[in-house]
Amino acid sequence: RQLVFDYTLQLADTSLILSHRLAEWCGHGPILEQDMAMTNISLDLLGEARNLYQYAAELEGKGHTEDDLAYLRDAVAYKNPLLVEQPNGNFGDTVLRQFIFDTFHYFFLKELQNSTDHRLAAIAEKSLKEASYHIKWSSEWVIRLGDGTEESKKRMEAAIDELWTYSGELFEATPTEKALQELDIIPDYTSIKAEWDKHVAQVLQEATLALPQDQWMQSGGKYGRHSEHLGYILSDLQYLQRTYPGQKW
Amino acid sequence: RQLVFDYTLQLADTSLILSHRLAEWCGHGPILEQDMAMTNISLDLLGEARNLYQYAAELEGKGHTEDDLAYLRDAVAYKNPLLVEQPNGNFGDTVLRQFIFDTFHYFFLKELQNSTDHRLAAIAEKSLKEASYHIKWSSEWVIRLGDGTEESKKRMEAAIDELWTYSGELFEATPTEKALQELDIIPDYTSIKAEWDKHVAQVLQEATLALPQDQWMQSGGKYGRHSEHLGYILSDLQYLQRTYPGQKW
Amino acid sequence: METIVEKSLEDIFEEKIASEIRIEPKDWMPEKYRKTLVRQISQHAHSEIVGMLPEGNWITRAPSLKRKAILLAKVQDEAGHGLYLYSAAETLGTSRDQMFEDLLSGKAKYSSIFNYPTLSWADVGAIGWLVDGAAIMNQVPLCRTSYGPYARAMVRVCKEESFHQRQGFEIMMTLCNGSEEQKEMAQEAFNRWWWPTLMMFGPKDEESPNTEQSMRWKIKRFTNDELRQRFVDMMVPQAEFLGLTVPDKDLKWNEAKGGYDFGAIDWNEFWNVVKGNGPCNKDRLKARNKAQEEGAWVREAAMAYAEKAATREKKSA
Amino acid sequence: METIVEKSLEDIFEEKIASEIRIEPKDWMPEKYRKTLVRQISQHAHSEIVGMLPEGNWITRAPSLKRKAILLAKVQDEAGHGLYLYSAAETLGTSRDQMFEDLLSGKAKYSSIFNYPTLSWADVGAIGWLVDGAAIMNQVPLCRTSYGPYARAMVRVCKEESFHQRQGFEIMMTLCNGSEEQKEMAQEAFNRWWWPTLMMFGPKDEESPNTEQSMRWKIKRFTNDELRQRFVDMMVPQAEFLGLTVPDKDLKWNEAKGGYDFGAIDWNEFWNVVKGNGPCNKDRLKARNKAQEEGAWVREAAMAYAEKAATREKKSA
Repeated sequence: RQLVFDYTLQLADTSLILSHRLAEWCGHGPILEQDMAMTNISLDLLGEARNLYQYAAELEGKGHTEDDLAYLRDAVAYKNPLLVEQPNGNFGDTVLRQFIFDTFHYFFLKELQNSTDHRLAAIAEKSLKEASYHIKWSSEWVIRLGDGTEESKKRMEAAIDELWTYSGELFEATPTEKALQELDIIPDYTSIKAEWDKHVAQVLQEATLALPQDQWMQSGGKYGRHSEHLGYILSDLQYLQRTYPGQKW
Repeated sequence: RQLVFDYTLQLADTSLILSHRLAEWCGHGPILEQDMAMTNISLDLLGEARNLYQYAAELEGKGHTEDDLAYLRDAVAYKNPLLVEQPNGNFGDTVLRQFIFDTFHYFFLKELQNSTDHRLAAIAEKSLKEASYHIKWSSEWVIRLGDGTEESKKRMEAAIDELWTYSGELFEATPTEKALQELDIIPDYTSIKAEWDKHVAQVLQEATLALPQDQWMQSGGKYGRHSEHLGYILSDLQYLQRTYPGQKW
Repeated sequence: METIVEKSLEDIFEEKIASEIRIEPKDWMPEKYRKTLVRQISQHAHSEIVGMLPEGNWITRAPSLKRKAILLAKVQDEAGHGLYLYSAAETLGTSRDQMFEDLLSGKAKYSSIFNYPTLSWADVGAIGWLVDGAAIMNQVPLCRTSYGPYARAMVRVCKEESFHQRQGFEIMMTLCNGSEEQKEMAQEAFNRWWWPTLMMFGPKDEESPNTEQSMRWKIKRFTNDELRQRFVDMMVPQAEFLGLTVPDKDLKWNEAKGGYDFGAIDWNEFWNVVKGNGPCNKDRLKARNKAQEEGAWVREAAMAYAEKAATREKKSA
Repeated sequence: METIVEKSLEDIFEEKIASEIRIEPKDWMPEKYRKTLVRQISQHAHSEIVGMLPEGNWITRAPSLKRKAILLAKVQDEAGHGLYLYSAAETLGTSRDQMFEDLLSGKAKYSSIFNYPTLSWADVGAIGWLVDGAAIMNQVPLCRTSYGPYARAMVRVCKEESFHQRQGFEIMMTLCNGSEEQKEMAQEAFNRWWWPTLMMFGPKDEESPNTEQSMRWKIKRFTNDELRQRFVDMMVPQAEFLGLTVPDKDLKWNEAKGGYDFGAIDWNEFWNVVKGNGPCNKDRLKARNKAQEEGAWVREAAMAYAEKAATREKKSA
């Protein structure tokens, strides 16, 4: 139960922080339609995060709400992987960050549907529909920008150079994750990694972008060892709850 | 007493917010020596703000500390003029913001030394020494950048275009200020404005920059009607005090 | 010969207007009708797009996950409204790119209300309640406007707007039923937004030269002052219900006219903001210009890719 | 002939070293001595400059006005140390610009400790207490280093550093005497910084090939392992005093050697961070490169103005 709680929180943090980053684009996108698309994905992830926080609050059984869990924990208590807290950069950076995540997310949710934890399975099933739209959106944009102009290709190469190092952590199981994998509550990452590799290779090829070489992978986020970016996200995110504690909004 | 409290707080907010903006440069300046110079000015203003908050806390007489006043008021309670909360922009923007403020600050403190409020007079006297260094620094940089390269001139022109509109508020007396002027607690702004005009004209001429035409002046900050920038400053500034209320640091 | 045809076209047009038949894109219409519509619709579209910014300013700081979701969805709806409206204007022969350019250069206007800053969370409530409320008051009659695509776009817009207004009212209600600090926050926001909202209905009738023609063409259905009066009459009881004080000491019920008398509007402020001197005019245009400039490479790449893809398809066909 | 002169110069140099007489800029010195010094001093200078970033990350979020002032002043001192050290290195014939370029291109190194992120306010305390503590341990002996300008710079640096260390200790003490949350914050920071701090003394003696020569030249006065042992022996009691647990289950007092035995250092991590794979290597260089690029126009303008001013002066003279 503690394990499921910890892990559910980790998933919730992941969706919330990525949703938050995408929401930063709202009103500032390069094309009106894509502004709306990013907000859509942001909303989907926010919805997923809320479902997960609600479940986590129940598992915890201390009468906390989804908002308590999201708004009253400091940076080191957050357990999202480093990838999702990386700054938006330019649109290409955002697209690539999304592509790395969406591909993982899609194949992961597909497996999580079979979880012996029925609640997680149900959340996965619900989110999968959305995730299949996300992976489509970000794959198409990787292709479009990779195989677009010379400038857009260069930017995508720079984005890969910048963000690839955060892809490994998604598949690196923490002790909590390992324990849950043994209990069949969450899927093994090996097969997901294989599917991820395949899809990513395919898309990059179509995008005329080189598949990066094996390289050093950053990790730490799942253990609460974040980049310096997360603190600033939280000081905005939590500002009102912290400033006026215990109020209804 | 209430008037002096309100006004002292307004002065304190002004110095604190400008100090905060300058501190954002620390470690990111264009030249090591100027990085240090900006930090110096930031420290001077922070020191002035602390003296003022301490005095305000005494005037208020509710047992609040300098930190309570700085860290526990929300944006609309802050009374700094709009100028000081404007984003740093590039180094030229920062220099010009500083030049507009320093020139006011210097001539203002000179007069405030004669305040019938001895505490304000003492704080003014103490800060004046520093302010005379500030006005020298920013005037010299306006000249250097205005009469430097074509690019630097263009950037200074853009900075003037951007920031001039916030200069008027410094000299616009609120009802509180008018009342205090009648009590000889604070100086009349007319003579200060004349000295400001003279120094500014001189420096801009030497900088080969055109003196801006009369134009619309933004105001509102002294009434708590700020730009959208202040909220973000405060969510960082106040984050720890808000997150862990009532602790010693 | 041509004059005769033109005349009869104009007669047909006038007849349609008179008998409340919608004008459609392919119909003949007077050049001034077309221009008036393009100006009004694009201005309306720009307002939606620029209007994303003040509320968007609170997305990262919304006080609960639920409020954050609602706000995000609302701002997204505004982008959607912008899209409908640009499409409606495009049926009149002006491209979205052209309209965008006019917005970014400052040539085209947008609603001045969005040149005021959002300074607290209560502003998000106040905008939903007051600004969307005023917008609906303006827009509901536009669902019956004489130009078909515009009228149809407005039907969709109005449906969503009234939803937004309820959400805004709900935020205000929550604050007004909350702590002392929250009530103050709500009142303070109300004080700042009340007068600018009244200005949203535009200048007084006697200073609104286009109104008459627009009403004859049934583009507009009510005058500015009529709509403003209706708005005040609707909002004052709502403010009372919330326990908020309307920041107008001259406000009082006028039994004779069956409506409220209210204080003088500061038209200097209005014209000043229209001229570009509002607190946020510069920031708003800067934000839009930045988005446009930084997005240029994306639009170019998308176009280049589409061309390549089309060529490839042709070859393989 | 020349060989003889050279030899005698080398003899003089060696004699000075032997009798603890400082080498000064104009003195003859072996090329390798010069190179070693330039590398070490510039690396040290770069560490001060890059070291501004992790602590600077908390300036806008410092928890009280007093702490904010202290932190600002501290980070400013680091810039000052950078300046002294660049000047000392310049006496050896390498320009600051050149050294900067080597830093920005990634060619020159800086202390790996600054490639770790600051994640909580306690990190500011931990850096002051541990990292500055380790720096002092390294630097105090350098006040007696054989190259004059370096030794004199270090005297000034060390004075300020020990002040910083006290401030860091004070932050930790305040947290450890504070609420449960604050204590946890302090412990959590301690856990993250302890091992990287031990790595600051450099590789084990047997894997530090330059140490021997540097010691012979009296650039270095103690080996890496000697300094590391001293540091552990000094810090463990301080941690106990603060009520913090050293995150090393193998740590225990060794009566025989009169010092602590401690667990194995993860040298993989060390070399990995040195190679550029630390959590913040990229961010640090990016921040410095950004400052440099965005400041280029300022430096050019200052130069152009100085030239103009000089010309004007000449003319008027």
